[in-house]
Order: sequence, then structure tokens, then C-alpha cells
Amino acid sequence: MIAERETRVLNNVQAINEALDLALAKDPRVVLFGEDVGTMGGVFRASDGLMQKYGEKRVFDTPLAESGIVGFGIGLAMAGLRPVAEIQFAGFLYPALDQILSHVGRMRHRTRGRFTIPMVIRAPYGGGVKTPEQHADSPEAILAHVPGVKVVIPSSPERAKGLLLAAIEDPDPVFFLEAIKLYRGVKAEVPEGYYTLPIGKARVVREGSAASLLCYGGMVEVCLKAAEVAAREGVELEVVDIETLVPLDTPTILASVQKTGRAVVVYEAMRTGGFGAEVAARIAGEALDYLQAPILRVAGWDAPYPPFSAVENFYRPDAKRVLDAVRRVLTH
Amino acid sequence: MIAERETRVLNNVQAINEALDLALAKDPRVVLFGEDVGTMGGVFRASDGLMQKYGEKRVFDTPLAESGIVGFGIGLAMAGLRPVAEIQFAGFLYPALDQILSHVGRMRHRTRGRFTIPMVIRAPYGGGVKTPEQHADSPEAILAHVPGVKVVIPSSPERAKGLLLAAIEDPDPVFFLEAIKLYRGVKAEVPEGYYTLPIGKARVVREGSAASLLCYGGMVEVCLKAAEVAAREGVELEVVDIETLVPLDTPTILASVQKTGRAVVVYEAMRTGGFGAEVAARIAGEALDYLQAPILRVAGWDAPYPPFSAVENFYRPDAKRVLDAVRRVLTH
Amino acid sequence: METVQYLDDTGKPLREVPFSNEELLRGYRALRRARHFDERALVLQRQGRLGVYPPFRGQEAAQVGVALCLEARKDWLCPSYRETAAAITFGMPLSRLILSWRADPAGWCIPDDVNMIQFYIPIATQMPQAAGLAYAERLKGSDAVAAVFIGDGGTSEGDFHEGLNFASVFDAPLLVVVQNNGWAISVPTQKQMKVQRIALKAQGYGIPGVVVDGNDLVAVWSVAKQAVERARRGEGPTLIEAVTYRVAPHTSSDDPGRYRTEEETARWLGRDPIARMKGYLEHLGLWNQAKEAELTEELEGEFLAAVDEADQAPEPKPWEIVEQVYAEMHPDQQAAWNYLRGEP
Amino acid sequence: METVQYLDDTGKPLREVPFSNEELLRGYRALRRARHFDERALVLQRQGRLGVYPPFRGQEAAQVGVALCLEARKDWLCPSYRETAAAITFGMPLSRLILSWRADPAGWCIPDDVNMIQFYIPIATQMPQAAGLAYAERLKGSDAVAAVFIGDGGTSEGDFHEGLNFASVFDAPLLVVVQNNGWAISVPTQKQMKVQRIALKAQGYGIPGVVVDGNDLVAVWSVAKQAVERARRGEGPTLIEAVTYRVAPHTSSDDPGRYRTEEETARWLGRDPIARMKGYLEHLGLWNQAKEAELTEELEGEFLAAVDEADQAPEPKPWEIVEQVYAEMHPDQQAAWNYLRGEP
Ligand SMILES: Cc1ncc(C[n+]2csc(CCOP(=O)(O)OP(=O)(O)O)c2C)c(N)n1
Ligand SMILES: Cc1ncc(C[n+]2csc(CCOP(=O)(O)OP(=O)(O)O)c2C)c(N)n1
Ligand SMILES: [Mg+2]
Ligand SMILES: [Mg+2]
Repeated sequence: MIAERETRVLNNVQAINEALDLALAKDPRVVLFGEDVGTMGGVFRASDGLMQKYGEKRVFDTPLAESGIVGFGIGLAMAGLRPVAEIQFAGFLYPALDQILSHVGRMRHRTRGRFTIPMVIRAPYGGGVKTPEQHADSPEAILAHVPGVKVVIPSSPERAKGLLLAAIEDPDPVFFLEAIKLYRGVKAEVPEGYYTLPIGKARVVREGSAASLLCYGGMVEVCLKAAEVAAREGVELEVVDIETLVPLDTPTILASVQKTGRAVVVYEAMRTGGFGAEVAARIAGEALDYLQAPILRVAGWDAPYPPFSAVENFYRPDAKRVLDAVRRVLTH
Repeated sequence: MIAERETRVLNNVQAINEALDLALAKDPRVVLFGEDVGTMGGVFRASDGLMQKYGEKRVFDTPLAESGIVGFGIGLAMAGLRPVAEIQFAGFLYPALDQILSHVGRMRHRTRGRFTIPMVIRAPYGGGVKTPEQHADSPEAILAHVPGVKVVIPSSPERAKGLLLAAIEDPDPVFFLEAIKLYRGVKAEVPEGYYTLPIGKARVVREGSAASLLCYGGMVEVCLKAAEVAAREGVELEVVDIETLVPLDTPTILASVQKTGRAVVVYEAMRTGGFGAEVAARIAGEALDYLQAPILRVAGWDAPYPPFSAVENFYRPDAKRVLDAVRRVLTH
Repeated sequence: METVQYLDDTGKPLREVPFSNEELLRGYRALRRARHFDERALVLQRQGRLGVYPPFRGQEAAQVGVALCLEARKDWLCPSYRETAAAITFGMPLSRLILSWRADPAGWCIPDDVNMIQFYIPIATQMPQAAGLAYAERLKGSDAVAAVFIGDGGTSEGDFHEGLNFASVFDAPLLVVVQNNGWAISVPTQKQMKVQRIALKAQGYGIPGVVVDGNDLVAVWSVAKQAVERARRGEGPTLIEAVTYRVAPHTSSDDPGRYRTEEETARWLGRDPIARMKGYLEHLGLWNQAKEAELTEELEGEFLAAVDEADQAPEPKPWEIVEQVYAEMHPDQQAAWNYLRGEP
Repeated sequence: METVQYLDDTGKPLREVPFSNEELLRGYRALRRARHFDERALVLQRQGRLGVYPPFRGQEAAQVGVALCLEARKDWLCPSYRETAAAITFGMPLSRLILSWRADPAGWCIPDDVNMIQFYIPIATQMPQAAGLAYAERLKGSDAVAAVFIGDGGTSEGDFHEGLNFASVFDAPLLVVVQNNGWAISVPTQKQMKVQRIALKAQGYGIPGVVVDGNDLVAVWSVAKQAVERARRGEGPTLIEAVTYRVAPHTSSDDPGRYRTEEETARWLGRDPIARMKGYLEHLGLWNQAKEAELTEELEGEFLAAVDEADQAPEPKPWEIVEQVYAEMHPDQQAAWNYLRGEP
């Protein structure tokens, strides 16, 4: 918590809306755009009231075309603006992946620094709220495999606000994924006014000695819940909120695993090729001698996120599945 | 090697051309298409002579649009054909990623089997031959994170021919990535006639006891070279050609690592989030107790594949870098 | 560009109508069936017995007029998520549609005798696929056609362009039906594109483009009929812009009050496609109060039966989510399946 | 659609030419500079002193005519990989261009006083970016414009459509120049699209579309001039189809013999843009043998100096490949950097 500041209770969407408001007020180069971002204030209301407050030149609706939105943003960025684009759902980043893979991450490298893309691309991601098909995807592993971009996934209103402001100040492109489940699912004290939080740092959000739960975004509350349950049985789990996937704070992850000797990586994307594989690989590459049990992954199954609402919650990891894995590493 | 068969010395492109020819001859549902695939026979000549032989209804040029090519192929497949699409370079799969992520891998699941996509998408991938920018990308990790698709990457003419014929027979969508470096770089005996090789099996291509080199595609020759050099120093390395990334043959990988106790994963894509992370994670999850050293990864650096020819070879792993890693796991 | 119209807003004919009385009655019945489903589906949704539902009120003629020209066993229907009316007319059982909007696996598996692709969420992705489906029929030597639906907003996506281009280059037997309903969620068509008429886009592809009054069943039906005949003759695709209006919210979760005025909607309610067709039938002396009441009762019966049937669908099992990923289960799915069944 | 033309194939004027003698001489000089570079670059390439090189022979007028209307410090040039002639005229130093086609980092870093985006390999991706660059200038209140180049093949990509739509919706001050050079590697324009004239696509976006003889410098120059003035006035984008022909191979690695006849190429060699302009200048008495010889000598001197300068560029260092990935190096790049420098 930022010291000596008034706070207010906000949910994630409100915190994000406040961050966008503060960024528009502070830096005239900041522009906000995307589908339904202007008049309507975004389908989740993240930009609620901002077009009305800052005008259509700063906050505007675009045509329905994600490659166009990202490509247009690249142009705005190269011309010196600070574009903040919203992609309505992370599953709709897919049409923009060519612009992302071919340009967003390559521009600085290709032009040896002559052109850079200080752009933020926001998108709601993840499941748990019975959305229609493809509204619950978690494509962070794809983004983390794009050279030259940063990937940030906040897990609370306070973090979301400070990290989003840091992302907008960042000289490099930042993907900012917001867990849909947390938009209105969490309310917490948020410091007032403008503040930034450091991109590239993982955080121990609960200390423990029995095993490390490594997670981010929507899985943090799941892991904290699992840790609580375990604590009742006297098992103290450590929960690490990775928060920034790229650049990854490997030292903080290793320090936790070196302390506990056991690691469970939790993410809701499809297991194979998910970002948790990278986390596991780094541990296996740099802290193997400390491990007393296999590194387990609790993740979405190797299947599409189910479009079938009645059973969707069997896809997304929950406290029970996390605890099953914890039991396995503890009894190994 | 397929027993009791005449063989002929072919390079990879010739082997692939022969497979396509045999598939067109055997199954009237097979159609070949893509940019410059018809009249010109493909920029690498993989479909050389096939339009002339089978006519423009079986083998045809398309407009320059990858999303269109894959989407069109999906339609052909749902209507009962066996489309084989060529994407000119793997780096140009990016405009098609929406069709791939939204539909190619989801169709069977979404329609509970009513509609399926028995389509093969071929693309040359990887570096080492001083191609222009984005002609040397290795996006296999992205494809391996798409639920519902298979990913095959052959490492020799014999394997390429038999696996491509298996891919075309496969009831599910198969991505078939062909290492550009091997197209003309390797010549070998290839069995004559129609034969298929099993998708979903990894192969020990060189036996050894000191450590396991886990690799695929263009990295297999690099690892074999490293193994030869090591052998001269009396160090026997085992080389496993993963060959099929999805579905991954975990047992063969684990068996090798359980035998050697040491694993080095080699791939040329960017290290972070690369498919080698998945391989390392599976070993760390299922064979940890057998490991006598950290699992190391030798891969492309966390940067775009360099568009700068003079120095591109410092990006792609070579025998020296593999041996540096081997030394580290052996001296651990 | 001239807008094809047969009936005025009251249903008075403006020109000679090329359909027999039987056809007209069949058409009206199809409109009413769709409308009835839409109204009752919204009620189910409010009762929590459907998931997110995208109503099509006001767009019935634009969808039904096209579907009436297609044969479910032979031709292809490629909808977005908005085309439940087209699906009903095309031949999808109502119970499946209820299950479909309940996001139930039993609804997502389309019957073998209905050549309809599932409702698509990712905008415009159906376009190149529809071109491929249509071209495949040509390759197979059949005279089947495909009809693909997309919205005004959908025309902005790259796939709209790539699909149209492929369809035109390969002379695919395809109807591209753009329902210009004025809105893409909160974005009006004027912000979506600079051009006044979407049908003008056809000129960039060397194919015919037609603007039709999307609230006039006779107009849509006859325009679609000609396009289908043209396609069956092997003369290639047609782009049809059906000018209509989404008088309902974008979906059951949308609040149009945030972006548009009641007046605009009211104006379009006065052009209701069903009232217009009814007016015409009455003008022809083919319809009256009694018949209307009878039909309503029949449709209600049909709907209730469909709901019963849908309610009898087995509860989806957790492990179904890892089935049908591949033709056969691989170890990764098998492990998940075992876990979900509580087996070790 | 009528094709704008000022000079016939011999250079005889067909209508009044809106440029002064000084301008005409400047234009001819720009054509010759480009041609000279292209010819000498191919020689370097054969000597192994350039990487893969995409020649533009025959397309000089289509590129130079547009670049002559732009200011390098103020306006934006967004090329594909084909527009080295536009880059030269726009103001890129020849030495940088040589290094650029040598795939040398020193060439990929564009001088600060030249607002040119790097040559792009992924087809059509420059389109929405150019719309963004152009719109940004409007937002900033400047009257700068952007010109984006794309090929006939590039028009098939979704980004061509999305970029045009964004540009038109936002009235971006943009010139979209499609060089219809007849081929996309081995695919002729007729297989790429069904429509006869690419400029017709403008009608689908509510913006002006112009067809111009791409081998007629005067025509391209005047059409581009009007489009730039229109854009500076804030009236939005223009689509220009420059009809030309790629008389050379697609790149230094291509063999046109696999897909086209000598005759077709020969026909277009007879419409050479430089011969036509030269003919016109001679017709005006502004040019002769002596001047031509003098110019050639001067251009050769300029080129040789540029090669010398390029050759003096420092050898790229291995560790440069992990530099400039982010504003500051992260541990992952740092580790790679150390390894590449041979430091532990
Ligand atoms: C690729 C993609 N981007 C964004 C969305 C979110 N979305 C769903 S419907 C919609 C508006 C569609 O408008 P239109 O095409 O006119 O169809 P209508 O809803 O009017 O029938 C949007 C933006 C999506 N489903 N897919
Ligand atoms: C997205 C993408 N797909 C494919 C390619 C391979 N490719 C390079 S140039 C080319 C043809 C381009 O033709 P056109 O747009 O007419 O430009 P021209 O070469 O004639 O100048 C192709 C297919 C590419 N570079 N990018
Ligand atoms: Mg609409
Ligand atoms: Mg061309």
C-alpha cells in the first residue's frame, strides 16, 4: 500500500477508469481508443465518462477492426502520441497478432531506436463469469513470446491503477491484461491521486514455508483462497503474484522456491505451452538443487475454454485443484 | 527406414514434392493452394509441376491473404475436401492466427464433432540462410498453444515425406513446419512410393548415456553435430528428435532423461515462452527425481530474429552453444 | 444507389409482387415464427433459462427472406450470432436453438440434415470460410450455394474483405448478406465507414451489389432469389445490403440508453417488417384476426414443446469439456478426463 | 474509369503540362538518380555486396512522382520493400540505402531528418499504421501528410481494407498509392482480384479514387500534387492506382521465366518512364546527349561515393542483435549480451 495517502474503496474497473482519467489529465499526448470506448465508455465501462470529459480527439470510437486498431495505434505512437488502445476481449487480439508480432515488438530493434512504440494495449481476459464463446480466453503466453513487448497482469484495484499508469509512462509497448472475474468481483482500498507501481517486479502476497504457489491475475485470489484452507490444516503456503510476465522477475520466484523447496504454478490458460511452462522451466534451470518435489502445474485443460456455461467452471483452476497439487508436492 | 523398399536420394523439398504428388494421386479430395503454389510451383518449388499435372482445380494460386487462405481452407474442409494450404513463410502465418485460434482448433470441439477440419497447413520456418526480415521466424510455440491442432516438424527427407502423408490422412488439423535450412541442405535416401510415419512419436536418433539433447526440426542436425564433437572427447550424448510437438510423446522424452539424468532442450525460437519451456516443464513435473543437473535451454535470444544478415548466425543455436550447455550440466 | 422495395411502410404494394399467395402466406408464417421465438427467448433469458441472447427484432425480413431461398440439406448457411431468425427458417429445430443459446453442448451439435455452421462470435471470420464452402460445392460439381450473414460493423474487419475477394476471384456461389442495422453495439454505421451505402463496396470486387429494404420481406426474398439463381448458374457471388434496424438491445446485457435515443428506435418500429407483411396480406384479403390468433396459438404450442424438449436434454457432464478436442483422445486430454471423472 | 495521362509513349504531350521547365528537369533528374541506383545495386548484388534486392525498374515514375510532392522533414513516407526509388527522391542518403539492402543495422537506422518508415516485408501492414501517422498529424494540428505505397497483391490483405477504412473514417491526410505492376511474384493481377481497376475500390470507402499512367511522371506527379493539396486542406485520403509494370524479376532471387513471357515484358519496356520523360524534355529542347552524359557521370560519382561511405560502416557486432529490444536491457537480454561478448 502506498504510504501516507488517502484511499477510497474501488473495484478493478473503477481503478482502471481512474488511472485512464489521471493519465489523460497529466499527459496531453495520451489518447484512448477502441471499439465502444467513446460514447459508451467501453463494454465494461473502463473509459466511462472520459470522452465526455476530454473530447473526441482524446477518446474515440474506432471501426470494428483489431488489426486496424493496433496498426493505427502504432502510427500514432511513431508520430509522438501515447496511444492506449482497448481490445474488447483478449480473444479478439487474434486479428491483431500480425501487427503485434510483425511490428509492435520489432520496431525499436529494427530501427535501432529511431522509432519506438510507447503504446499500451488493454484487454479483459480470462473466465469465470459465463461469458459467450471466446470471451474467456487467456492468450498471455502468446504475448509473452513476442520479443520487445512487456506483459502486465494486475490482481487488485490498487495494483491495476498504479501499474496501468506505469505502463502508460513506459517507453516500450505494454500489454495490460485485466481479469474479467476481478472487474467487479473485488473491491479494495485504492490510494487517491496519481501514482505508479514498478513493472518487472513479482510480489510475495502471502508468506509461507511449505510450498510456493506461483500465479498472476485472476489466479491470485484462487491461490490465496487455497492458502487459507491449507492454513487451517496448519500448512503455510507462500503465494507469489508474478504480476509482470515480461520482463519476468526471476529472482523473486527463485527466492521463494529456494525457501520452500516446492513449487506449484497456477494459470488458467491451456496447460500445454502456457506461460506457467516458462515459469517451471526457469525454476528447473536455476533452482533445481533446492527442489524437494516435482514442479506441478495447475492450469486450463488442453482443450478450448468451454463455450458451455454449465460446465465452464470445471476448466478454470479452483482452490480444490490447487490443493490437490499441493498435497502431491507435500507428500512426494 | 521403411523396410524392403527401393530408395532414392532426395533433399527435403523433393521429398515434400513427392509426398504432395502421391497424396493428390491417391485421394481426389486433396487440393493444394496458396500464394505462388500453382503456376510457379511455390517459392521453394515444393509444388513444382503439380498444377501442370493435376490441373487448376486441384492445385491453385490464391490471392495474397493468409487469413483468407486458412479461412477458405476451413470452408473446403467442412465441405468434405482435404485442403493442403501453403503459407509462404511461417512468419506470414500471423495474419491467419485469428482463423487458426478461433476456428481451426475449435471446430470439432464446438460442434461436438459435427464439423471437423482435416486440413494441413504447411510453412517453411527457421533461419540460417540469410533470408530477409521475418522470413526466419519460428512460431511453433504459438501453434502448440492452440487447442485442437497438431504440430509436426520433420528433420529429414524420409521423415518429411512419411509424416506429410500421415498429416494429409489425419482427421484433425495439422501444422507442418519445414526447416528452410534443411530444404536443400540435406540429401538422404528416401523410400519410394506411398508410406506414412506415425504422428505423435518422438525418436531417439542417437543413443548416449551422458545427457539428453531434446530438439526438433532444424536443430536436430545441430544437436547431432554437437554429439559427434562430444563423442570425440568420449562423451556420449543422446539426441531425441521430438518431431511431433502436439501431441507430445512425453514417455520417450522422460525415458531418455531418466536414463541420462541430464537434459538440454534446444530450439531456435526466442527462448522465453518457446516450446522448449514446455518440454522442460514436463521433465520437471514428471522426472525430477532422476535429474542430476538443472534442465538447460539453448535457444534463440529474447530478441527478434535479427534482420541483419552479417550477424544472424549468432542468434540461432549452433553446436558450440549446445556444447557449452552440455559442459554445464555435466560439471554440475 | 436505388433501394429495392416492394411494400410501403403500411404494406401497400409499390410494384408487382413476384410471389404466389401460398408463398406469401409461407413467408408471413416464417416471419411470425421467428418473431415468436425471439419474444419468448427474451422471457426465458430474464428467467435465467437462457444465457446471453442477441435478439433480432426488426430484422426478421432481412434474414427470413434469404433463408426462404435455401435448401437446408444442400445449401450452406453461415450466420454471425445475430441470425437466429435465418436459422429457424432454414430448418434448425427450435429446441436445438434454445439449447444453443443456453450454451449447452446439445445445442451446439447441429443436426446432420441442416448445413448450418454454428453461430459465430469472432466477427467476420465466417466470410472466407463461406467462400471456401461455396467454392467446394463448385469443385464437387453440385449447384449448391452458400449464404453468409454479417453486420455493418463486421464489414470493417479484414476478413470481410479477404472473404469477398476470394469469393469473387473464384466465382464462388455465395450470397454475402450485410444486415446494416444501424449499429455495432454503440457505434453507428456512419462512424463505422465513410461510404453511405455498403453495397457500393461490391464495385471494388467486380461483383453485383444490391441495396434492399431489409424490413420488406418481399423485397429481400426476391433479391435473394435472383442472387441464388445467379450463383447456381455459376456466375458468382452477390453482395446484398439489407437496410434495417436493431430495435432491441445489442444483447440481453446491453443498455441502448447509453448511446441512442428512443425517437430513432420509435421511427423504425413504425417500419416493422411483420406489420408491413401483415398489412399486405390483409390488403390481399389473405389474412385476418382469426387466422392471426390461430397462428399465435400454434406457435406458442410449438415453442412450449421445444422448451420441454430442450429441458429434457441431459445435464452436460464436466468431462465433456475435454472431449471432441481431437478425433481420438491424446494422453493430455485423457488425464484431464480421468481427473474430471474423479478417477485416478 | 479514365486513366490520367499527359505524355504518350514517345513523350509527346497529350495535354497541357502543369510544371515549369525547372520542375521538369528536377523530375527527370530524380528519375535518372533512381534508375542509376537500381542498375548499380543489381551489380553490387551479383557481386555479393548486397543481400536480396527488389528492383523497381520501370516503376520509377510511379514512385518519384509521389515523393516529389512530399517534404522529408514534415511528411511521412510509408513504403513496402519495393519503394527504393521513392526513398531516394524523398531524401534517404544513398549510403544508407545500400547498407539497408545489405541488411546492415547501420542502414536500418533512418536519419532523424527523414520521416520514412523502414521498408516493410509483411505485406500491407503499413496501411493502418500510415492512417495512424496521418491522423496523428491532424490531431497535432499540423498540415503534414503521409503517403503509403502498396502493390496490387497487397490489396488482397485485410490490412489494406482496414487501413483504408480507418483513413477514410478519420479523414486522415493520406495518399494510398497502389502500384499495379501486373504481378505479385508469379500471380497476375487478374488472379489477384476480379475487378478491372483497383481505383474502383475507393468507392467502397467514400473517398476519391484515381487511375494514373504509372509510367508517365507528369501524370503521377500532378495527380499526387492534387491529392496532397486535398489532404493538407483536411479533406481526407485519396486512393491512387498507378498502372505500371515490373519489368525486372520480383527480387534478385526470382526467375520470371517460370510464370511470364518475354513478349509481355518487352511491350512494357517500350513504355519506359524515363525514355518518355527524356523524349518530352528533348521535344521542349531542354535536353540533349551532352547533358545526358554529364548527368550519368555525376550520378556514377554520387553512387561510388555512397558505396565508399557504406563500406566504411563498422562491422556489425554479434551482441547488437540483443540491443535495442527495450529502452533498457532486461536480465534476459543482458545475459545474452554477456554471452555474445564472451563475458561470463
Ligand atoms: C473480432 C471481434 N471483435 C469484437 C467483438 C465484440 N463484438 C461483438 S458484436 C460487436 C458489434 C457487431 O456489430 P455488427 O457487425 O453491426 O453486427 P450486429 O451486432 O449489429 O448484428 C462487437 C464489437 C467480436 N465479437 N469479435
Ligand atoms: C504477409 C505476407 N505474405 C506473403 C509475403 C511474401 N511475398 C513477398 S512479396 C509478395 C508479392 C507482393 O506483390 P505486390 O503486392 O503486387 O507487390 P510487388 O512485389 O509487385 O511490388 C509476396 C507474396 C509477405 N512478404 N508478406
Ligand atoms: Mg450492426
Ligand atoms: Mg505487384
